[in-house]
Amino acid sequence: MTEFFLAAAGLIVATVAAGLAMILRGPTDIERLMSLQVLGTGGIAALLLIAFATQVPGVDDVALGLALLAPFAAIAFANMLRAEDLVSDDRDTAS
Amino acid sequence: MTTLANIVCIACISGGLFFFLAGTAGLLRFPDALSRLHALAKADNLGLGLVAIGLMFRANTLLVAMKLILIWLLVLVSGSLTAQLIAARVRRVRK
Amino acid sequence: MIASTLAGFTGAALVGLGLYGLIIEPHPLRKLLSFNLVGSGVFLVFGIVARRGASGSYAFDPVPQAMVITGIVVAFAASALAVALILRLYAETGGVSLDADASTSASPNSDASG
Amino acid sequence: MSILPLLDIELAALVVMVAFGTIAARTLFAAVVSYVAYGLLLALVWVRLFAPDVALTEAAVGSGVTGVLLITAGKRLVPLRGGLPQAKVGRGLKLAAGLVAVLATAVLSVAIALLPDPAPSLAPQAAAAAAGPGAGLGNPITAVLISYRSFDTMLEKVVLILAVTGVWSIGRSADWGSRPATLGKDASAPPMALLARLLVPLGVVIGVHVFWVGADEPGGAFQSGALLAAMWMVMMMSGLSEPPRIGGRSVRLALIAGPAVFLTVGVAGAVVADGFFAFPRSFAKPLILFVEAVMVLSITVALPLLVAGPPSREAEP
Repeated sequence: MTEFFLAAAGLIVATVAAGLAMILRGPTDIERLMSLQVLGTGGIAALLLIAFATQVPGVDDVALGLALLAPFAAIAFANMLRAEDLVSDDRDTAS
Repeated sequence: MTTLANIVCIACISGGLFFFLAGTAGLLRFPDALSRLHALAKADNLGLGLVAIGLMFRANTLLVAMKLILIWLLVLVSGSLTAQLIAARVRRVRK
Repeated sequence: MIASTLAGFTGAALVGLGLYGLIIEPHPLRKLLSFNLVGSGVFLVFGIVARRGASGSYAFDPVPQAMVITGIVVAFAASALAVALILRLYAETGGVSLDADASTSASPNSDASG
Repeated sequence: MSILPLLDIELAALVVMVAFGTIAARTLFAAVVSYVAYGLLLALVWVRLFAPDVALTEAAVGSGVTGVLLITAGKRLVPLRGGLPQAKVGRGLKLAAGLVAVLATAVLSVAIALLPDPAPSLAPQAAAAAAGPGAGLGNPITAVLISYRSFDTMLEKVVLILAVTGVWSIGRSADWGSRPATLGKDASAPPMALLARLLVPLGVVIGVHVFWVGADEPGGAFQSGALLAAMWMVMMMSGLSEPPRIGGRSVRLALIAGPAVFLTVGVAGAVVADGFFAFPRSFAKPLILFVEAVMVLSITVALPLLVAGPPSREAEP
């Protein structure tokens, strides 16, 4: 069972990390925000799985903290998106 | 009884894994921002939810089980509302 | 023990990456980001010292671990101060570089003309 | 053959890749998003090092609040877009920088490989300390923070206060006493306000819970203060609240309350009992929790003030 949890955690991390390719690729900041959000959710899932497998105590509170912080960062970034016009990278680097 | 619980646990976590995979694949492959948002919601809601339900079978105390549910609810609420924020932003850009 | 040594090497790699970014990034906020990478790399190296110090009933040596927590908070305080300095520099000179030539060429006036 | 080493290698590789992404990203926004992702992955590594306390601090302060600080600063630098120092980085400098980086990594790696075995450890002393003045706390880290390094903990709070003082002093003299610039410029979106209204009450409960269990389990004053600070910043960013006027007496009082109470209690121990922070064991736990609770208040106020920045007259309506 422990091995299954660890394998599942590894797969989830690998999956959501693949989504991180969007941070570099874009094309716009909206995609970057989305890939961060899926990493946040996957990170919580992986954290819980690892904690249950390796018996680290008190990780449920860490996961609670992460669940609170994911929208915290998202609000800040979404705020940033409304503050300035959504620029695609091309305009940004051309300037 | 424990074997049954184990089987349900493994089934739930595998299901969660599937939704993380599907969500990230959609995020990377779907053509426009709103469809990507739709894919992202699958990973947020079902992926983490199934993992949390699966882990509840292994929770030692009721408190830990309640925290797992709370984590899921937090991600559910914040995920849907940040999706709303992002979608509103996407619509504005399109106009 | 392998896990902790691996994390130590990760920390070493992060210090290297951060140093590189710190030197070549022109944007001051991104320099700051790179600096934070160096910091977290150092914390990671320190963290494995804590993990290796596991003894008795503890899975880690609590003293370095407690210092890492302090370090993270102090690093944040330093970053906040640096951000405030950068923003004031921008408000005063219209640029964000300490290099005299660079800051004049980056001032809003010359920017509008060129 | 366990799967665990594979997971460790995967995490380590990902952390380094995302750190690289932070440096290679084309825009500031992408770099900061990478950095927040990096902090999250690093928190997973910390959990693997059996350091959930550090994991939570890293996720909250190291990645979350620092990310918001930098993205807010980026927003305030927006007029600069296009006016950035465009000094082209020459190939020679890149090569030299790369060399320095590789050298630093190599030296550190060698040092890590040569770490003494068995490792020196302060754990036994810490256990003794946990049985000493910091007694009554089951979490060894909290015990260390509160008693073994009591001065250091206090001085670290002083560092936060010094940073706040520094940030305030950087503002224009004419702006003294006004509010810092707002964090949520056009945050009138109904979903954001709803999110803040749902999130903040839950977050406060979780923050207090993390503080309460911190005595015996992972958690504690730093982590709790960081979570509560994040909740206050959520309110500021969604327009439900504004950064406070920096001249306000209550703000300043909340800032210094932590170290002040800490010192008072410590000195009282020297006067009443037989040494700094020496108290009867039955007294220890409630007293320490009281001091830590005030510390939480100070941290909760200090972090958002650091992010909000110096006072600015433009923030006045």
